Amino acid sequence: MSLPGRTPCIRESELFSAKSLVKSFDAFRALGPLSFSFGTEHVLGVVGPSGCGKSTLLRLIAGLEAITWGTMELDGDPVTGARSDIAVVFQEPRLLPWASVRDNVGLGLWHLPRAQRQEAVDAALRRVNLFDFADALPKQLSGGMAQRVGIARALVAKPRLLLLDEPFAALDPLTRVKMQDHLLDIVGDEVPNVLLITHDIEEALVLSDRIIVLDGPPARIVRDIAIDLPKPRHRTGAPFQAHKAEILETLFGAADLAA
Amino acid sequence: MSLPGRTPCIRESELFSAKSLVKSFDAFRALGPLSFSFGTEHVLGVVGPSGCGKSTLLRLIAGLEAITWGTMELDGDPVTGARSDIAVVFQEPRLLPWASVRDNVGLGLWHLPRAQRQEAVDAALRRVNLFDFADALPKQLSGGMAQRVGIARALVAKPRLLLLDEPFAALDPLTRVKMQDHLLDIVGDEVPNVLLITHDIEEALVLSDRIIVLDGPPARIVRDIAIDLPKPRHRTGAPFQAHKAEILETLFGAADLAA
Amino acid sequence: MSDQAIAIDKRSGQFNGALLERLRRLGIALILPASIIAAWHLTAVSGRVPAYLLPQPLEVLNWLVRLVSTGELQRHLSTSIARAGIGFALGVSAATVLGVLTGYLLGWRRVVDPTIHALRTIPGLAWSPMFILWFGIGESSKYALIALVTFFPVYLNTMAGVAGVDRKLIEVGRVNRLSGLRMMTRILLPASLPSYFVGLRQSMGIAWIVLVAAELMGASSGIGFLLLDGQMTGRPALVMACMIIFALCGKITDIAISTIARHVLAWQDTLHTGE
Amino acid sequence: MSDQAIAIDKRSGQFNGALLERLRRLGIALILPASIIAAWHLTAVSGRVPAYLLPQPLEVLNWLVRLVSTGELQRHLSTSIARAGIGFALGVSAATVLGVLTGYLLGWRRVVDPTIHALRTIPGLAWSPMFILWFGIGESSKYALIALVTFFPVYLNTMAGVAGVDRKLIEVGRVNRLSGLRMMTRILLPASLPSYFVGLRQSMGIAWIVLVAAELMGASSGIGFLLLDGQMTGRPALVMACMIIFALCGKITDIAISTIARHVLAWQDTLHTGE
Amino acid sequence: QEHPERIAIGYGYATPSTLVLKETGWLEEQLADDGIAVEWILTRGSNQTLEFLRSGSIDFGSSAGSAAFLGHANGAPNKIVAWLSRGESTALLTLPDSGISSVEDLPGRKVAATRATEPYLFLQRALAEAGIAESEVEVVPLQHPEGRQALESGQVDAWAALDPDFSIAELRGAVVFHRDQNLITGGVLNAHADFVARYPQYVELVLQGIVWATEYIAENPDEAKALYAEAGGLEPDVAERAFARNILDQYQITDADFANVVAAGDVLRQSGSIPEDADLEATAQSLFAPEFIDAVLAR
Ligand SMILES: Nc1ncnc2c1ncn2[C@@H]1O[C@H](COP(=O)(O)OP(=O)(O)OP(=O)(O)O)[C@@H](O)[C@H]1O
Ligand SMILES: Nc1ncnc2c1ncn2[C@@H]1O[C@H](COP(=O)(O)OP(=O)(O)OP(=O)(O)O)[C@@H](O)[C@H]1O
Ligand SMILES: [Mg+2]
Ligand SMILES: [Mg+2]
Repeated sequence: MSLPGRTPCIRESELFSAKSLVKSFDAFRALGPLSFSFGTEHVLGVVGPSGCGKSTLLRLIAGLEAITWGTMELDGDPVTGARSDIAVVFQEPRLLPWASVRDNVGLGLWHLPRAQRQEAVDAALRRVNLFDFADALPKQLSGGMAQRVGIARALVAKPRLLLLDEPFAALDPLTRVKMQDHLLDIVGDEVPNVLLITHDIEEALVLSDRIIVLDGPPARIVRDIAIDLPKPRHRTGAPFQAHKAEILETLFGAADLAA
Repeated sequence: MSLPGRTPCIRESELFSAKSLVKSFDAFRALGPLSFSFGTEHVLGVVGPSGCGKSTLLRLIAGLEAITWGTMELDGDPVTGARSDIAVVFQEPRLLPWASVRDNVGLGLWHLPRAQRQEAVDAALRRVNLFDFADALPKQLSGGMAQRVGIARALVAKPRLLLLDEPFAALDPLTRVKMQDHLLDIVGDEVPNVLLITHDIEEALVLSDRIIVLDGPPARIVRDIAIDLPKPRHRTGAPFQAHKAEILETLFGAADLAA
Repeated sequence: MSDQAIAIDKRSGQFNGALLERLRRLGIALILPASIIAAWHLTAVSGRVPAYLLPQPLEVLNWLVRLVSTGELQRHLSTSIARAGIGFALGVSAATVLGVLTGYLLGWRRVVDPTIHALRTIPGLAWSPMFILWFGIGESSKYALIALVTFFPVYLNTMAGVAGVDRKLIEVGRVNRLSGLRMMTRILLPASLPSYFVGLRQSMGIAWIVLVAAELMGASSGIGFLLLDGQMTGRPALVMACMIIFALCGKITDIAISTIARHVLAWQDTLHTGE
Repeated sequence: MSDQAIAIDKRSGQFNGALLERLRRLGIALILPASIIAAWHLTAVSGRVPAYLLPQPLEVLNWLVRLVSTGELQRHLSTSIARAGIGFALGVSAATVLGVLTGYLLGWRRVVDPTIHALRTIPGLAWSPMFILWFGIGESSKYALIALVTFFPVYLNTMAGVAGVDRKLIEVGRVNRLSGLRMMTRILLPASLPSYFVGLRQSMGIAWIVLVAAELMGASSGIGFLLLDGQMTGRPALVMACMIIFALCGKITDIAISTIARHVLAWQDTLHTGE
Repeated sequence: QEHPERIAIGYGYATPSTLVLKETGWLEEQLADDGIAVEWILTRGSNQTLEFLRSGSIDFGSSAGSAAFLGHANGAPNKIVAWLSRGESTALLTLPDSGISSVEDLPGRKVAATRATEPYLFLQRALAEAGIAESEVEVVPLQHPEGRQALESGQVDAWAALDPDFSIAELRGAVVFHRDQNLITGGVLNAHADFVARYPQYVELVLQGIVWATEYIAENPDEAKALYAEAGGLEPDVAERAFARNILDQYQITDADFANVVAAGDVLRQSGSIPEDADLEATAQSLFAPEFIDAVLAR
């Protein structure tokens, strides 16, 4: 289904690969058919217009939605449900309203002994600058604080694959830059692979090794760009700005097409 | 309480004015004491770090929170509850899960006859590019689509004062620009006054006639800048960039102070 | 559905599929009752329990057939359905209004709610002399007793449902200048509907149950009367037949309410929404 | 609270304030019962209703005093409390486990749930011969009957609560690899707690109510027995005294459960959270 | 020699001899040597006695004679081993100014009665005797106290009464308009058929106890009356009246009883409370076990 010239591709021996992946909600097709793979690069950026199917893709990879058609493999195994080595930051904070910030962050660490869990949670809370709010309830948090709790909950699990759905959208510029820096620190090391959905093209360019541009619904890949710039990247550099222009053009063009 | 050099101010005969405004949640002071006013400018931008008290300020103005201390007047009357000439876009979409997109948008138009309401809702849905989803339920929407429904719901009310809490955070660049343009179109005309909380400094600079920079908690005004540039504004212009640099410095400096 | 539509569905296999699925679910639902009846039958015919203690299922079936064929069941049922229905309607209406009021308005709650919770635990049987006194031995005392006891589950669930509505949604109502009745119908009631339906299902069940107590008060027909008669005259098979009638009636009304609930609550985003 | 702390509170006026507020609320809560009793008294002394039909409040009070001073009430109450308590504990435990299972697992729901809803509408009174048969006329049949009827409200509320948990939160659990018991305790149960407590409050009320039916089965003490006794021997004042005892007992247990609920549910973000 | 571990006896407020037997502890004394415990279980009315008998929860229990027949015809394992009380504990009552003076006045009127009890049967038999079909009167099924209340508050015109509500109503001004001792079966002592078959000598012992208790009552009438009043929660004048109606010492099961019970059974069969094909005579035969009380009295 993918047109020549646009470059979605399937590379063998990657972490994730999908063939003819389709997701429909009743009669409404939200995604696909989509064939692509990723995993040799550390950070895969995903950008695209609102409602094009980005979150649906992420939810499929996380094993939270049933596939309507096609196949999807992680590490060679078909995806059938949530996996222990994947962590997700949802588009909304999704905190458990009855649990304190500390308990929300420690939710996935039930396999650790208490002391170790406590330590990991505290470290994560310090990271997102919410250590003072460890005992607060979700209803006492601001929007950005709640989102940071969600980020801490995912990071603390030290997953093999981290799925991020616009994780920094509700953060102020300074916090955002700090979180981006932190992500760069851990990626490839603590967290080997990241899939990052974002609306901020510059953010995608600063963090990603490869960016796919989606359009839809149904979601399809309209551009697939390798970003081979050294990190940390400077936003003012010419190659950076060239990539940015390319993506913006694709997005605005694609959107015009859809309108 | 405000330090000289920083320039929060109270101007008489404004739409809104607050004196020694304080808001505490139990023992935790989230805001104030704050004395300031606004209303002679059309768009007041509010920026500040995550958790500093921006949403709290907006909720106070909207009459959704009880004042702990001080006074607050809108049009010369003390604020005691929600008012008919104020509309709010919350930080989360807050759609009624049982109502269709159409009914969510038309929620505040119960005083209009059916035909007129239908017309206004349809127009608003076209505006946010969701006319095709008029009969969808909130659970069938993507994050950005839900946020756009929230925006449509506020705009359709044609309020005297529009309170926006990071309204465009979940939108892709193109949609975002379209929405900003739309806001510029109606402001001062259909909607005389807007208070806009945003994390995007450029967005604040493109839209606002005045920007206050908050820090906290408790929220206090650390900078109050009149933006006297002609609209539409060009992001590349020197005065624009100068303002941007000023705000970023304030923010980063203030944050460092707080850290 | 027009014939044409059915034909199309059939061709695509969807119609058959849905029907099969329904039958499959019915079959699954019948596993448990069927095993209970089988166990009962085996115990009864084994002779280890004397017949005067445990009548055979066939004997009970016999009673059912007799009741139906003589038209007695129809007579008793129609009386009881009218009583349960009217009492339920009265109780539920009052409970809905009061539940919303006390759930939303703190003032009302503080005045009315404590007393209601005290009255709630007074046994229905204790009221009956008073109800005979106040409403006579006619139908009204039966309606009143059924209304009284069906009031509480709906009241409690409505109140808790309304009191538990997310503040965020109420604020949406406020900001859109909804108040009074409009706030109720647009925000509070829809938001508490899941809880409300639980109350309805419980009250409906209780309406059937309390028929027995109601029909102790001067009734000479009704399935509660029939059950009491079976008990007074020592006919366990008749009592069991009545129990089965109660179970079936309850099940039918429960299916009705929960089918409505499933459609009305289709907006919910839960794991098995619509199941 | 230590003496010192009280002293400090007093100085700041907060202690007095909280106490006054409590008394004020108590006063408000008593308005309605007080007016009912006043109306009752006026009707009774007016002489328009003969005393053997409507006893005077003072006569009822007299009974209460007599029951307490002879120690009879204490004896009856302690028996009944044990029965209601044990039956309630049994019924609620079973209902909680089954409710969570059927709420979360579609397979369980399809097998078990339909039958439970059919059984739900069989009157408790109809069971009693069978319960006497199975459990004898000792305490066990009373526990069993109370357990049976307290089962249903908790079951229904738990099931509906669990089935109504937002899919978004269940997904959070899945993504964090919670399953089985952990999914229940961390996600399903907390999320359905508001509904669960409604079920508990109802079941507790019903545990009191059904004491009457339970103590029909060969009991010679208990407040249900006392009420029946008053009714059989034509002593309306004693019946009313028993009704008041039922109301008070119910009220006390209801306050206990709802106080626990208020603390456990403090995380809720509703209009009057904590009220 | 084989003996039961315990003997469970149902007692009621309305039967003075069982009450006295329970209070005095005579039976316990007799059985102490054999190591047999006695369990006393309160039964509320005939139908509960039969229910407890059927489930084997009690070995003995008192009920109305007609109720014993009704239960037996429907398969209960009971035997009548003695008559506990005879006397006019049932009659038809009305208020003085109701205009009802005999059964003939009843058509078109409301009459309260408790279904499947002695007073109800009495009403049915009285109507039949007067040649009135049951459908000509409006029978309102109410529990005994509520029937009395309905009569007193004028919601029904007549009431088939049973003591002690009978006496209460009389003292408050209600009047008897129809009485007929021949249409009353009286109170009997039931024993479980299995118990009768296995432990005949203990049936005799219990009957001996009843006889002893009756003699005790005759010797201590005031004490017995006080006990009767206290157990039933009755005012002294009510207790006096109801107590006086009992004839306690005609235990033996007579041919007249047989005829009476069969006649009652006929009415029960017509109203559908027992199977249409029931053999009344055979049922009564299997129900009656007169030999024990005869043996006891012969001693
Ligand atoms: N549960 C659902 N039922 C029906 N339609 C759905 C459902 N979830 C998503 N959709 C539809 O699928 C499409 C893609 O949604 P998705 O959430 O993947 O978008 P997105 O790319 O994440 O958008 P955004 O940037 O606004 O979050 C949308 O048109 C949406 O309406
Ligand atoms: N209901 C509440 N109870 C207790 N504390 C609260 C409550 N609401 C807000 N706060 C606190 O008040 C402070 C300000 O919150 P507010 O929501 O105004 O922040 P904000 O500036 O909007 O942040 P963000 O940009 O992250 O949305 C935060 O520290 C928060 O913890
Ligand atoms: Mg999305
Ligand atoms: Mg905010």
